[in-house]
Amino acid sequence: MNPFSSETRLRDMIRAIRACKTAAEERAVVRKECASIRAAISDNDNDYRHRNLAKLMFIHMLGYPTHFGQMECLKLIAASGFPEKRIGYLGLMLLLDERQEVLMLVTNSLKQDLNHTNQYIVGLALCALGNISSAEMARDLAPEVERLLQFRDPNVRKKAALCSIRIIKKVPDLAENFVNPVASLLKEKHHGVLLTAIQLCADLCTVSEEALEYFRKKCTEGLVKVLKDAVNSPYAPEYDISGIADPFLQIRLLRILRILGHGDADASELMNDVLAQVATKTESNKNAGNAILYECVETIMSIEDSGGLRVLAINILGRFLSNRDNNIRYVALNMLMKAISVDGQAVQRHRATILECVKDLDASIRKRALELVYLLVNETNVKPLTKELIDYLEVSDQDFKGDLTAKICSIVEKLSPEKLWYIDQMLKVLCEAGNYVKDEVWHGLIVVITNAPNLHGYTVRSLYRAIQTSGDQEAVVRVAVWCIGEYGDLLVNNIGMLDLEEPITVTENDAVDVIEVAIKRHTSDLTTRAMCLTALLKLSSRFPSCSQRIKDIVNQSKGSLLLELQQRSIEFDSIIEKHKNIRSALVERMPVLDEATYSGRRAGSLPAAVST
Amino acid sequence: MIHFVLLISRQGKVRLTKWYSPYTQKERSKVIRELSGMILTRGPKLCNFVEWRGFKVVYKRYASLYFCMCINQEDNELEVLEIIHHYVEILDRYFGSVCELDLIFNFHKAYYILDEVLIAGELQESSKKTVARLVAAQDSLVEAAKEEAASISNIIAQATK
Amino acid sequence: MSGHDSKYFSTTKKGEIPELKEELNSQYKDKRKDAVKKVIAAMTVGKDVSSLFTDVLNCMQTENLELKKLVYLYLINYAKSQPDLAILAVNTFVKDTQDPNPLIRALAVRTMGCIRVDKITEYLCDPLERCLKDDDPYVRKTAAICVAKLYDINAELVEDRGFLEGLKDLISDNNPMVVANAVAALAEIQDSSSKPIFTVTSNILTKLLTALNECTEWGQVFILDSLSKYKAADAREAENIVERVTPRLQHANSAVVLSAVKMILQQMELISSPDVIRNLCKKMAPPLVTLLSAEPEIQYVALRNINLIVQRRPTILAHEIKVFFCKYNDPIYVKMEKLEIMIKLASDRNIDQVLLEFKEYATEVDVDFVRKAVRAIGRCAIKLERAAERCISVLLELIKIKVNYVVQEAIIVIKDIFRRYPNTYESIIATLCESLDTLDEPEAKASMIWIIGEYAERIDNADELLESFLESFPEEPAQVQLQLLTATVKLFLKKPTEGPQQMIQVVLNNATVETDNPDLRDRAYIYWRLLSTDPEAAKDVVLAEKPVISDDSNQYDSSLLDELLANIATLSSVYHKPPETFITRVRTVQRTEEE
Amino acid sequence: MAGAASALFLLDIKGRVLVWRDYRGDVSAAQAERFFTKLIEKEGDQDAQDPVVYDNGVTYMFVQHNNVYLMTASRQNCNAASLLLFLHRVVDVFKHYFEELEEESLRDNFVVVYELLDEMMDFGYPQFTEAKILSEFIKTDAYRMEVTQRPPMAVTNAVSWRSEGIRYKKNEVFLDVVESVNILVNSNGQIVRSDVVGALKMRTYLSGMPECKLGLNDRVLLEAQGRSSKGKAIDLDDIKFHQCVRLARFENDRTISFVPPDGAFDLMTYRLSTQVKPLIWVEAQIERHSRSRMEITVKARSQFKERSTATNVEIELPVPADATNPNVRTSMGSAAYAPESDALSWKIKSFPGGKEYMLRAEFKLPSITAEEAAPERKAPIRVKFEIPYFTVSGIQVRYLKIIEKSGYQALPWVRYITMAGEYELRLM
Repeated sequence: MNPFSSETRLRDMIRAIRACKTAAEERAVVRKECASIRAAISDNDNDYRHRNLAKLMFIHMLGYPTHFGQMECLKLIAASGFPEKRIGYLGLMLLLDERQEVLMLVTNSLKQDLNHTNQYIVGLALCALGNISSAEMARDLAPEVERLLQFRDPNVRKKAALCSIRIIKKVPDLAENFVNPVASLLKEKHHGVLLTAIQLCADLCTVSEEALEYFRKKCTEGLVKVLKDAVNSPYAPEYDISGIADPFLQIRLLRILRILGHGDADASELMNDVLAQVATKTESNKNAGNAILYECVETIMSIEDSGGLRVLAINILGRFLSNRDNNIRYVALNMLMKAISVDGQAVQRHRATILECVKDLDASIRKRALELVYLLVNETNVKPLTKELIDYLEVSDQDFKGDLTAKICSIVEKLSPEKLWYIDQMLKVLCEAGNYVKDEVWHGLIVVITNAPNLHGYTVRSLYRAIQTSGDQEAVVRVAVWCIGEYGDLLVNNIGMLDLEEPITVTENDAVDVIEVAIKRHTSDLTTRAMCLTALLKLSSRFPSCSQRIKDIVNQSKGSLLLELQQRSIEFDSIIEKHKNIRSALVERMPVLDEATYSGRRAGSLPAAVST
Repeated sequence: MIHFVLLISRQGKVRLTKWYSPYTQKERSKVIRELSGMILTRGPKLCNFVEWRGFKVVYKRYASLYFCMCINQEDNELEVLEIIHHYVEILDRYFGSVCELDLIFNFHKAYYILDEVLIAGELQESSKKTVARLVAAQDSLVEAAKEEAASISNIIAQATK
Repeated sequence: MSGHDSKYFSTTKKGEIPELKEELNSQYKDKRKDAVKKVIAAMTVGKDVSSLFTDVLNCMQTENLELKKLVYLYLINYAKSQPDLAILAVNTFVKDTQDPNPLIRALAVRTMGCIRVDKITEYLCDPLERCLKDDDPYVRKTAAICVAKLYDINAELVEDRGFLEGLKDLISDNNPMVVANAVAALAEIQDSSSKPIFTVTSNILTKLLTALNECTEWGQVFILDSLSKYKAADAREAENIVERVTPRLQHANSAVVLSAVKMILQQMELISSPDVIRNLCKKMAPPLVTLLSAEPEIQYVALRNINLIVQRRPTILAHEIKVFFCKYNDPIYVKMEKLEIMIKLASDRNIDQVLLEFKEYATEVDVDFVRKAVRAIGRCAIKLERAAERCISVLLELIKIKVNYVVQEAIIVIKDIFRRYPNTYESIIATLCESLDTLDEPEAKASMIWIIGEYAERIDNADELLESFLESFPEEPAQVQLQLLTATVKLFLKKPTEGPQQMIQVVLNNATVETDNPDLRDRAYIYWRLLSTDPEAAKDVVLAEKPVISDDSNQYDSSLLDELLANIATLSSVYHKPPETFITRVRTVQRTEEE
Repeated sequence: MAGAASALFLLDIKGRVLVWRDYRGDVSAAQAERFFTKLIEKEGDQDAQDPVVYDNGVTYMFVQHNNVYLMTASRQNCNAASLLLFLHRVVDVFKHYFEELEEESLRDNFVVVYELLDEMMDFGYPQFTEAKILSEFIKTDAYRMEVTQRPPMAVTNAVSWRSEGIRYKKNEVFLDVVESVNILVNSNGQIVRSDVVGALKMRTYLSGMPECKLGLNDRVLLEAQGRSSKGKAIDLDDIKFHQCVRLARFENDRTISFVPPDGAFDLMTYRLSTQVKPLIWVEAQIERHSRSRMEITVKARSQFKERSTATNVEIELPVPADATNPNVRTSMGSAAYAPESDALSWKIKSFPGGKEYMLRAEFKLPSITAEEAAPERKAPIRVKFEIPYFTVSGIQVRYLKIIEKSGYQALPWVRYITMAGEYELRLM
């Protein structure tokens, strides 16, 4: 009873589906097929169960519902033959996942199969359990798996090891049961077993501090030796990849050594030699070799300080960064991020190259590089770096503008040497990409502006100019509207002129014009319009001669469907009309939000910007 | 850890999906749509990695097929490229010069092989030979069962003649 | 990694380009033709075959029309990247424009206009001049469009060479197709120029109306579109024009119908006789309704336009609301637009049936559609005073089904109903409050908070309800924060007891020193100052009488509507935005594109 | 308001460019493709997307046909109605040329596709879309001759839809009057909408340049001619004519006069918005006995005169998508489960007037429900039927005169038929 003995029919279905020209046609074919499968299921048809399940798997892969076939997997798994079980388990893994309640029904079958005499059936069960086990099943079947770590056939042992990873991820408190068995697996020669045992070991270390301590004490030396052997092993075709012996094993060894060496000088000391050997001996003209070097550099950066090794690592980094292969450049940027805390100077040397990467054609590289630049920027280089980035903002891809803007603002905010520069840079960014900035950016800008009394006049005039040219950028409009409302008097009287400024002539009516345009613009959103109303209220007091005109504009929102606009308009109209006596008191300069409080809160609420 | 494996054709058709982390059906189709949009449009010289929802997707194109694996931020992208290639070489050996049609009509075999390469999103075996041997052994178990069934039905047929 | 992968799954061809090069230079005609086809095929799939420029160019001089077309196609594609080589094609072009076969003459002049290389344009002038006066109308109609092409590349040249006059002459051409293309070209040129180049005079009007009867359907669209700008001198002329245009309403081409509708609506502005207006409205209704039997994409455009038309002339479709009821298979974009129009056409007479429909839609599966249906019920309540009660009872029924997004949507519209009919339906507040903790959308939350603040004196536990929001104040979106602020102030003014007093302190503190949102801070400080300087004034200001809202807030203001109606059938009428808001002139300069 | 398309794209089902014609050089294929593939990817369901989309200064308008998208891009305020309709006409032209328009036929015929795109549109302005005339001077490979072609007169003529010199041995005209009944019944059993859309479908096989004149029992015309016509005349609400009909003439004296295109075309369509009694009435009752079993009982009644008979009646009853094993009994006709449309399809070959038939069906449903089961769309009952020799409106062709200078005689063959259009009855 080969599950695919009636393969022609499966093939026919696949052919029929492939022949469909449109999604609608395909849907029709699939639905018909599903209907006949449902009919077969309902007839409890044994002969075609395996074939129907195979079809359902294909249908499932195309994204159609197959819930009605889930029970069929269980039936096949419960059958006695290997062929039925094989397809049943495959179906189980594809059609179900840990969240389905039906899955619990399979626990018993799994338990039996884990104890089966046929090692391949044991293998199927381990594989299924490892791929889709729920926490409950993990708890129920952990003893079985633990036992299988000592099974006679290595291929079952390796599967059991990976299956254990799933178990301890689902139920971390089972970790300790696995520590001892794993320690003995680490001494094996079989690559599959070794590979999976090391992985399990690494996962145990992350869930259990005790496990980490245990492995550090008992296994570090042994693992160093395994790595040494691997590096120096003679040519073995079975594991060779472009001249390198089992890079997968080497990489896993380097990773576990990193975990063991991190924060422990003794363990680190033990691995110094072998790391140096890997770093110097590994060929770097093929991907496999580079993958090892990449892993090795990371390990060197993570373990306890050894100056000599670090130099080696930094050199590899430099080589990677200047590589023509984009993959290598990408991982180089990745590594530089980690190296920055270890050797900032070394990373700074590559600044120019990194900046070029921000403008790379490849979006992945751009994104990595931008993160890196953000970490690189400091008081001394902030000005040139910001200039470069803002210049680039102009020509960058639409898709990239959001990320780029956020980072520039963040840099300017963090490292601005003086307020004037800060304000100038932010205005540039807003004019270029004001539709991409988040609210906290323009909120923050206003906090800074309010805290710089000597620049109020300058800023409001700059904004007056900016809104003329960049009135389509929402953030520019908002900041300008707010500042004109707050500092309108400084605008029309050219108060607080800086030496570098050209005087401009702005009448009170001109200032009101700007607000009126903004409130009437079709594209203005609720926030902008609401801000306009507040600005108008302020101006009605600052420019008494415009009071009537302002009242008229304010009045137009009285019947607005938008709550906020209606409420403001009614209140402000009443203030302008009936409460002139208190009006100026209500809108005198707003108390300034203390910058220190503000940035303190900002730091508290925002996670460190690194690697998001 | 590998969260999922996707095989997408140049035409955007899904040829294989394997999920090692739980995603609902809806999320799965969304993931596939999103990623095929991102990956199929990338030029040939760009790097083989895309950053996506805080993960990285490593992909590699073989003629009309894109093999994609989604991994954690801190995982080794270059190694995952090797894992992809490892799997492809095993497929190639198994099918004898594998082509897209092999994977379409024998999709279940591609899954069987993948199950010998990865479990729980981790690499299981670095020897292609071992994988090939294990798959062959299981295939022949199936063959044997088939023959046995055939002979039994023969016997029954004989007996009921 | 690369290098050894290609063997998997692959069949790559190599050396395609050199092979093609060889074939292009073959001595056999057929082989050359096949080769050019292959080149075009490669170009079509996006391969760069620009390196074959000279080889392809060599095939240009041929008697074979098909081959010539292919070479021309190639030229259009690559001339820009190889301007110096493209010059080599000029001679053949010029020669072709004098070919005895009109097909070739037209082809040459059409193609030359597509090659946007300055140096070539110069050579285009003489042939173009000839072609504008060609004996064959097919050549003239092509030349007419070519003037517009040339203007796009080099406006000055067109003006200097007097092509504009040539184009204007074509308006009097005896061939309607030539007239139509000339009008299209002139209209486009006028659009991109600030100088007055082409205005429709009554003389031109007559000519165009005559051509209208005879030219192709597309030509009719060009003519109607340019005529719709014509300002009739008086009502009589307007009526005359309308009379000439109304037969177009019977045309099977829906674009012709829409453009005719546009023109009639424009002229109607000048007509004052109610009889004439009534009659015209009656005439326009059936063709507009029939547009809804067109392809869904056309229906969509029609619906967007009908939306505008019924804002200006509600009577036209007043009796036709049923045709806007949604069919099962309507694409969702058609359904959404139909809903919009149903609201506009809802009246006391038909509201019962409309409500039944809305209710049906509100239990559909598409979330956006359901939301819109719920909102539609509310908008009808606002619009139709006599039906308000029925609408509200439907909304309450829907709330009872407890589908989260339906409830939220209902609360949003009920808040508007309260503002439309103060002191009428507050009895349902208790029902609304039951859903309070399921609200997670800012607009719904804000609406509910507003309701609590507005009716604080009638809700016994208003302070408790508001207080439940205070804790999360810092995390709420600005919209909700602002409503919370105002609602708390109202509560405090209405019930100045200890609880509200404490609450107002918390809110004011949160909205001033604990936030960096300048707008929220302003708003809070103004309240704060108001409350501390003059509590009585505060009452007067904050609790001031509200004007009742009306439903015309869904209507465009008159000047915008004028502009949109003048743009019927165009994108502007689809977007409901004036053209300048979405047209960004890029002219010839294309942004550098990779690939 | 002048405006035209910048480019026209033919895209595959995934939004990738198959063939494109650049008319203005200001929208690139790469740009359009990037935008459109993203659009498709965003919307799992393509129906959800408006056919007019704006992105970064460019408006894209598209229609779908089989596995092909046809799309224009424009940077101007162009005539959306005209361009979208043009795209549909392009579909018609391609269908005329390649039998079926699909990805493969475009690929196989890309040379002709380019030629057609060049002829049908110039600088983004629609020019000429009469397939029959186009095929006189743009030939597919199979018919391509070495003789140089010239533009047919028709391209620029006032009669742009017919060429000179057509010859038939036997001159014939077939005229089918087809009326489609559209109806929408809500779940309360109320008819919320009903109308009749009629079409006069013509097939002409006439020589030369025939002048035709059609006479209908149009009340306006008959009254204008002073003929009292009790009962016989009808009101046609909205008449639309093929471009061959002289509209001004019709406006003047209601005469339908025209030079017909050669072959098949729709001469006119009309609409009748008077409420009609549903010709076939269907009622359904659904009972859900448990999570896993449901039962439907359906009654269908013909509400027209006994002397007429509806043929090919098909009643489509919606059922849940994961239903199993229908068990159906009918008093007439046969019923089959049609999973491809999640429906039970009840077919009755012949359904005379004044009869009532019954259907009863039982379904099983799986006990496991679909993950995050989306509520199923509430599909209505849909009905198809044809009633020959019958029109709802009572329209009659009084005469069809054909005058050609050679003076031949050609008699028209006229047929009448009524059929279901969009005929929907919503379920409870």
